[in-house]
Amino acid sequence: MEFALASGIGVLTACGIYLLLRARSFDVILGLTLLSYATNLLIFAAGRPVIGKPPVLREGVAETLANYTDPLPQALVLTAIVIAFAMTAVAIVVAMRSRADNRSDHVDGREPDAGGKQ
Amino acid sequence: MLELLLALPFVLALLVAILRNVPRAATAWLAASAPLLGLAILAWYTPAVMSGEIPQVTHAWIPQAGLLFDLRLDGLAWMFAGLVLGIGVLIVMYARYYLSSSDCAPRFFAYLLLFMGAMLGMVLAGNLLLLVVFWELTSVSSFLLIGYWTHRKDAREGARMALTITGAGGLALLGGVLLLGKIAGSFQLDVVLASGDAIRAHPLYAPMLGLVLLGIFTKSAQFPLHFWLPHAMAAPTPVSAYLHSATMVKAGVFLLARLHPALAGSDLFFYTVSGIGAATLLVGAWNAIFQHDLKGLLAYSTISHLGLITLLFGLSTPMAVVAGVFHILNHAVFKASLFMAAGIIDHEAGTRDMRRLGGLRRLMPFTSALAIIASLAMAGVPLLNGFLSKEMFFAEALEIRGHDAMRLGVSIAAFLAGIFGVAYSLRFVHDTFFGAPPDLGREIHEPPRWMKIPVEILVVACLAVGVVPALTIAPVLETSARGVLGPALPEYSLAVWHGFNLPLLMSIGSMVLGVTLYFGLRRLFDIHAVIRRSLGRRVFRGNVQALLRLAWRFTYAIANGNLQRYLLLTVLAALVLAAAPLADGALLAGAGAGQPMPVLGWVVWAVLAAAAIATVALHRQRLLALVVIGAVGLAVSLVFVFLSAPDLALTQLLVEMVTIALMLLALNYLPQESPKGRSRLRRVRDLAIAGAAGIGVTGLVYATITRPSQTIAGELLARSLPEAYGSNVVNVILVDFRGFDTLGEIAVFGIAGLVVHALLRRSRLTPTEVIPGGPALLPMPANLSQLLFPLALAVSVYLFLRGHNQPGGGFIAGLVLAIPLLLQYVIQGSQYVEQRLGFDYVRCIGIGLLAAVGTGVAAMLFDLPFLSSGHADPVLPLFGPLPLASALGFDIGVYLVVFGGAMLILSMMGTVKPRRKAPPAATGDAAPRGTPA
Amino acid sequence: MIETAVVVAMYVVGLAMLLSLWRLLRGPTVPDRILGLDTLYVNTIALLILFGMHLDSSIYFEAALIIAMLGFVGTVMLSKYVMRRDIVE
Amino acid sequence: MKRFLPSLPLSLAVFVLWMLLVSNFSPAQAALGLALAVALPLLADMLAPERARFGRLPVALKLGAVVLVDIVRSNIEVARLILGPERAISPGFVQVPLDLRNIHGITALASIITLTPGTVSAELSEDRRHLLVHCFNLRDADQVVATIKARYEAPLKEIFP
Amino acid sequence: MAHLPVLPVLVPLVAGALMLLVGRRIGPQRAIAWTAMAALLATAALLAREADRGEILVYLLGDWPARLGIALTVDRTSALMVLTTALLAAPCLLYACSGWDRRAPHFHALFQLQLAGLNGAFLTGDLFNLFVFFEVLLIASYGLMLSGGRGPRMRAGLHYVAFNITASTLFLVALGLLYGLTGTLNMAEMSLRVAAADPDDVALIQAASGILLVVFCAKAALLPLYLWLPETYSHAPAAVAALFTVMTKVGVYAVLRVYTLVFGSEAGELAGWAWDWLLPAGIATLVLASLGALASPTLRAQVSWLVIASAATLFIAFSLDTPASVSAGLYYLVQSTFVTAALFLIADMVRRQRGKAGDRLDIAAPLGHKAALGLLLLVAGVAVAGLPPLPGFIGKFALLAAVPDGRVALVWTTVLVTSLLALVAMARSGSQLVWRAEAFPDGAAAPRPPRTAQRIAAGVLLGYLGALMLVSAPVLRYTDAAAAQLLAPAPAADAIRGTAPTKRAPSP
Amino acid sequence: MSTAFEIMMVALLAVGAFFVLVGSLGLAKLSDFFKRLHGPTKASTLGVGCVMIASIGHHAVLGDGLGLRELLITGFLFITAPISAHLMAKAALALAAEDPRPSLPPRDEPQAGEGDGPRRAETGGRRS
Repeated sequence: MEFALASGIGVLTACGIYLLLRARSFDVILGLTLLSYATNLLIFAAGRPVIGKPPVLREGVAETLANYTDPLPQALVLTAIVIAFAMTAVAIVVAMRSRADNRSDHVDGREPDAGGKQ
Repeated sequence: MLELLLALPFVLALLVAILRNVPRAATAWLAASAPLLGLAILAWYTPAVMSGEIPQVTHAWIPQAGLLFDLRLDGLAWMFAGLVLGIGVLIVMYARYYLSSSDCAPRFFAYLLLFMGAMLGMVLAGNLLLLVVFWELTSVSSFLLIGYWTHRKDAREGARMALTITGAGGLALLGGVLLLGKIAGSFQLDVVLASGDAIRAHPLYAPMLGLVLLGIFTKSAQFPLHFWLPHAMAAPTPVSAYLHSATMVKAGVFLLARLHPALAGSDLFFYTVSGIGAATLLVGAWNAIFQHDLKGLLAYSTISHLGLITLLFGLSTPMAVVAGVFHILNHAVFKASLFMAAGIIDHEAGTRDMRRLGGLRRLMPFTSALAIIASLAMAGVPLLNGFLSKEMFFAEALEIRGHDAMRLGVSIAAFLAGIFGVAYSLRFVHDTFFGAPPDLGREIHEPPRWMKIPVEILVVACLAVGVVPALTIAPVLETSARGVLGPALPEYSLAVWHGFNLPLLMSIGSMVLGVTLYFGLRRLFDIHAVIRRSLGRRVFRGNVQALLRLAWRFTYAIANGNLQRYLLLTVLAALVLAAAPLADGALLAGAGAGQPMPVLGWVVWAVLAAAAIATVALHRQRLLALVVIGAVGLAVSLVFVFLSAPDLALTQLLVEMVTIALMLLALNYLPQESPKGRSRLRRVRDLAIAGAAGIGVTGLVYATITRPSQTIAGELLARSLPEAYGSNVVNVILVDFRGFDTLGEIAVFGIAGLVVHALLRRSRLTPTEVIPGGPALLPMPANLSQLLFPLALAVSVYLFLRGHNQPGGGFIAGLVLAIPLLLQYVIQGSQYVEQRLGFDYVRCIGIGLLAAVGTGVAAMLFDLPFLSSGHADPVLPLFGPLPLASALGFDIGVYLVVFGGAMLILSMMGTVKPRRKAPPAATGDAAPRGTPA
Repeated sequence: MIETAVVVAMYVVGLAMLLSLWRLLRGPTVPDRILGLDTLYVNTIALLILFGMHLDSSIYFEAALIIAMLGFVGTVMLSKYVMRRDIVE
Repeated sequence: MKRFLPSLPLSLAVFVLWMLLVSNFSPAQAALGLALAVALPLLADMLAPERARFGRLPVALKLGAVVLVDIVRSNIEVARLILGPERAISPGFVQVPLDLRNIHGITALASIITLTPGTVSAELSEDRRHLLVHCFNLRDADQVVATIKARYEAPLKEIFP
Repeated sequence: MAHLPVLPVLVPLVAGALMLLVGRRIGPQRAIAWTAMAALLATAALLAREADRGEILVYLLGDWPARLGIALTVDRTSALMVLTTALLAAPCLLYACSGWDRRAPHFHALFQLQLAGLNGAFLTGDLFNLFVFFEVLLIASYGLMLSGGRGPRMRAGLHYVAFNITASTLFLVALGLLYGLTGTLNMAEMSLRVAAADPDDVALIQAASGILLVVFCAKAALLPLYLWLPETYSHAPAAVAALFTVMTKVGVYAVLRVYTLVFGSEAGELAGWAWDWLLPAGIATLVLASLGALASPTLRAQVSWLVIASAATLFIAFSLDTPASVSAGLYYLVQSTFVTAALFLIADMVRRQRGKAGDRLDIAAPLGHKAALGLLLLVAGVAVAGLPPLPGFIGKFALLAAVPDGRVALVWTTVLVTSLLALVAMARSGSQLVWRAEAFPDGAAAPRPPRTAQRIAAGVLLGYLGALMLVSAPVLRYTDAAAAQLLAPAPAADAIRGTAPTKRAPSP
Repeated sequence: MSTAFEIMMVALLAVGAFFVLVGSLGLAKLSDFFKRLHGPTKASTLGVGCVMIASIGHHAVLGDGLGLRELLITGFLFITAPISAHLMAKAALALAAEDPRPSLPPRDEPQAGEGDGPRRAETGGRRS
């Protein structure tokens, strides 16, 4: 299972990075979204997740890591998800504005063949 | 008192600069008062200094770094201070009349005083670092002075060249001084001067000497760094007269004298300094002959004389040092007067070009007489001060011991320089004052009375020193030479007549040959036709241009404004730094065994991987990519579900929905498709990098999570219920253990809302594509969503209230509140919703933040740290016990901020107004179909 | 017995998910993909409930509830985008 | 009364939902549920385009039973078709003219049509007089329309007069 | 007083939240902003005084032991950073109050939240909390930079945003790995665990911290990650760009904090490994940034390059890893923050006085109010080029003096040569902008003079430099002590771990 | 726990899973969007419904007592499924109107004047 988790994260990372290196703002933002999935899973994985032991305390079950999975990475991931969303929102609005103001959705604000060096 | 002496120029510079509207005469008097008062103070110190005392004051500045504010007035400093102040007075007086009415006098005098102060500080400094401080200050203030006529290109260029060269020297000097301080163990001049032997024996002596000499040589315009000096002649003449006779260029030789006891005495010093000095002496003198500009001639002559002084200090015998100090004085006096005379000629005739001048002897006889006397002093004619020091120089050149080749070389150089000196002095005199009067189209007459007085004073000094040196200059010379040499001061006599000896013969010979050379050259060819372009300047300019070009090319080849490159470099940097320690296969050492993988897990894995890869494959068709990425999000939440993270699964699901909404809203204003990237190679390269990163991350994660965990989380589990009163530990961490994180997180979320609001509030954007027709009417979905809305709100309240004990909580509840509302926007249209349900989302964020912070602050009232949780169990009649945790208050803040933030973002994006006029079709975008509604 | 049935049912639902995924990736039209995604969500609800039975825990109920309640929002928005481009008019 | 409880069924729905959610029938939860049952419909009412008026509600129970039975029946039918060869399926659109004028009624009808497998309500004409229904397997358009009108629309007309 | 460490975060946070309640009226916004500013200045000063007693102030948020919750830790360095930020923010705010705050929606709220983020990043002792505050300050900076802007600023903004999100993603990757390997997020606790790490884990920890280093260097604009900065800073509004000068320092600070505490002298096998990477990178960056300053087409771009150069100088100073060099670096950090900020303000004033030519260096154009602007530019130029007597020189020579013998040749050459390049660059731009200014054509009125608030703001920043020059000795004493504290992290780590909660039971 | 209960549970699960699968199978197998649209309806009604009832029974007997919460899921699905189906159909229709290639009926159905008689749409065939 660990390998599946790790390789899933790897696939997400690879896809995210490929898109990150594209030239259009929307593609870059898609890449960042994929990357944020990858990082969320990565942090989550750092808590050595197990099946069926959610960290919600039940009566009569000893409060140890044997009975519950590590809650801390989950809290971190929650924070990270929220922050990633906020960042995505800002990035996409900036992309919209940049496209509107610069008449191109190329990340550099100009079409590569039209602009050339500044 | 020394502090006062030093402070005077600075204070008055400030005063002059502030009092801009007083008459020019008052400004000049104000400016002159600084050197005058300074001279008075100096005079007060004179008896003490002459008797060998060294007045000194020390203040701490940065004692731990060895930088003390230490002023020290020994003989050398006394002599230089006198020179700086004395000539300063005359320059101020002269400048008062020199400056035209269009020149801004307060600025000039302020700069001049600033420079004077810097010079004074440098000569008075008793701490080497302090000396460097003032040294650099002279560079800066001379930059301002040289560039005073800012409208002239040559002035600006000259100033920058001077600053560049002397600034570079200053930095080298800083390095040298730091080394010197390291070697000597102190930056105090007393200590350094006393430890000469230790310094010379130190292994770092050579680099230190190199750096210090670089500073000295740049400042005193030594070959091959001399070329800045002639270009500094673009300055107003008083500036040239001051900087290039008594002060700026003398700073270099001053330092040579100052550090002489510490540095001199090695072969390295001897050969370098005297070699460079000799070269400068000859190059300067030879070039001086071929200048057409009066000031240019004087500038090259200055270079030559500075070479002479340097050479003398290089020779390092006590007598040579005395001669050097003596020549510093003499040169200052005659060169200042010559510059002033040149200024007068320029002022009156309107030109300084010797090819156009001539016969001035008849038009301005008095000035001519003064100038001729001064130039004879420059040529070293007997009965003038120049003769005396030149005689001493010849004598010293012949006295060199132990280095026979050097003795021959230096003697020949001295003799040649003497010849050249006579020749260029003659050219100065002959071309300017003799011959036919020029026709310059203007009346040429004697300058104002006061303009001549400074020249007169200086020429008289030349004569006085030349005729009766023992009565005039001897005590000064002795005092100042003792400042350098200390008790090692040799016996010498200052007299015009030393008998008929070899130096005298050389003097006479050089004079005869000089005259012959000048007239011979005239006879051979027309000197006036010789244009000598300054090689140094060309090289400098070429180098600066090349540097600029290089900088430009380099900078914009790297920082080419291409985000892809920046991101690529970032990814690569991370790859390299992460891979470097694992290169030797340490990755999998220590990895433990994993858990078994259920088949269903592979299904989720397949969904995840397939959807992610499909997102990449489809990314150019953006809408499709968005649909597919939704499946990635779903798969990720499934992973969370299976691996025991219900809160995360909920959050991920909700955020996924909001993200899709966000992207769709944005996609309306972006092209629907990405054009194909140009280069296949680049795609392959990116794929390779992405693949490497993916494999790397897989390896790192696998290696990490198969190791045993050492987490502290066990303690969190154990303390969650008894101390934080919540059984959903994730939520307890969020609102209690790590509530501060959450506070930051909601701040981020709220700010995101504000940023989107700020960016979209007033902007008008054009949708890429407008489908004709009115807004879609969706009566049935509207009706059903009506039904859904209150139910969803109830679920939201439910999730919020139970969050502390079961999956849920403020964040999830906030989104469960926001998404149904968003649905209303989508189905009913924004106008409809906002008219009926007008929330001020911005305020909602503010209140939420305050609620969260307020809950935390409440703990402070109980003397507990911020965010400490409290707990109460009031029993209400009828309802029974009501568990209340303060975390609930915090969670309310989260709830409000998340709701407000999400809705602010989405509603702003949903209500962007279309631009009134469609912009011209952008290149690369799909042409808009239809017309904006 | 029940336990086995639950596990088998989970596999069946898993298979259903893969089929939906196939449609999602295959297309050919955008509504087809939207439909695929929507079905994926519905399948997920079933899977979550089954998983809750499998673990004998009601902790995943909320997730299923949320998907049932709000999972269609994505579908609505995507469909509206296809229709109008401007999802909030 | 209308002012504070704009829609009694909705309030009831909220209350039931709440009690089901908390699964805890303590007085405190009941009170909270009641409070929400009052507050949330008020909030929702602000957005309501047209208020629903209810006629004979008991008919609804009967209709519900009919629909449930139909769902099961047509589910089996559709499953059979899906598993069988695709050639056997002949889909098609049908225009259902509406007698219902009430949007709530139309919505309910459209929902029922969609929920029963084999038919999906695709579009409501702008004048709300026709419902475009897609049938999975269309043999006789008239019969389909008649069934819909008789089985579903008639009771709905009673519920939403 | 007991709550002092948390106030630098709370005060601006509350002020920012209040801003949202008062709506768009500028008057109350300014009132809140200045009240908060005054409170922040007072707090920062008190904090620095407290920190100078030499003890580490530990503030346990939520009264949890440091390893369970989040602890704020105040040592001399973090107090110095907070004070610098507060001192910098006041003139920036003043400058913005001369009109920009009306044009940029939410300016005041974003400004306060940015301060909260900065202070949080300086004070926190928890790695994940550091991430959170990084994000707070970054997202606020996006808003500050882009609010009210258009065109090229949007393009620069897109780069800035995308780049920083990427860096933040890497940050999370590093954090996840570090947590997975050490099981804690508290830096003090982590330092203990890193020091006692299983030999098999060392390489992995190193890889994770390598990624972390990339993140910090990206924020601090170090080679090869600095390329985003000139574009961003030169397109930001003046007051914001001036405030941003402290943001690169956050990255530098983070490196200093994490790589002295967690991977510092007591980290066993990992002790100080980061410095080996940073010295060459710092040197290369310094050279390239100086060339960039030389090549800049506009004054603001030039200043941006100088910001990079100052960060690079700091990396050099810190990577030498001796108390004296770290101390010199801290001193240099403070002064370079002020001087580059002042230059951004001056550049903006110059730009406004030159009509269409803006701050472009290759065009000669008339310059209104030449004397005052020229003087400001001169002083700032002297300071930024590291000429005496301003603190730039003091910082530089303190740094040079602190270079250990083995590195003298390399570091000295770099620092001295790049100082010369900076000098040439500043002389070039000064003479192009001020000296080459033509007279205004007849009939054309000179532009309106810079507002008093703007001039005062720039003057205050330069005044800081003057003050810093005069009180260099005590400041350097402070930084000496701060450096000693940083380089001997064991007592700090013990203090953080050992601080007992007020009411709760300590961690076993 | 009686055998009858067990059998009932297994049956419910089997039926539920079966319909979920059939729904997705239809989605994957059928050739035309409107045909496919019918598949998932099964999953969301009978499929999920049966699983839901099974779950209620499971939790009531094996778990922590009777809770009817699962009913809510079905309830919500009954509200939301028509919305999404309706909108997807509309989207497909809109796409067809915009791009005449796919085999979908024209958008401008005759509405008034044709009388209220039912009318089979001509183009809704299986042309793909």
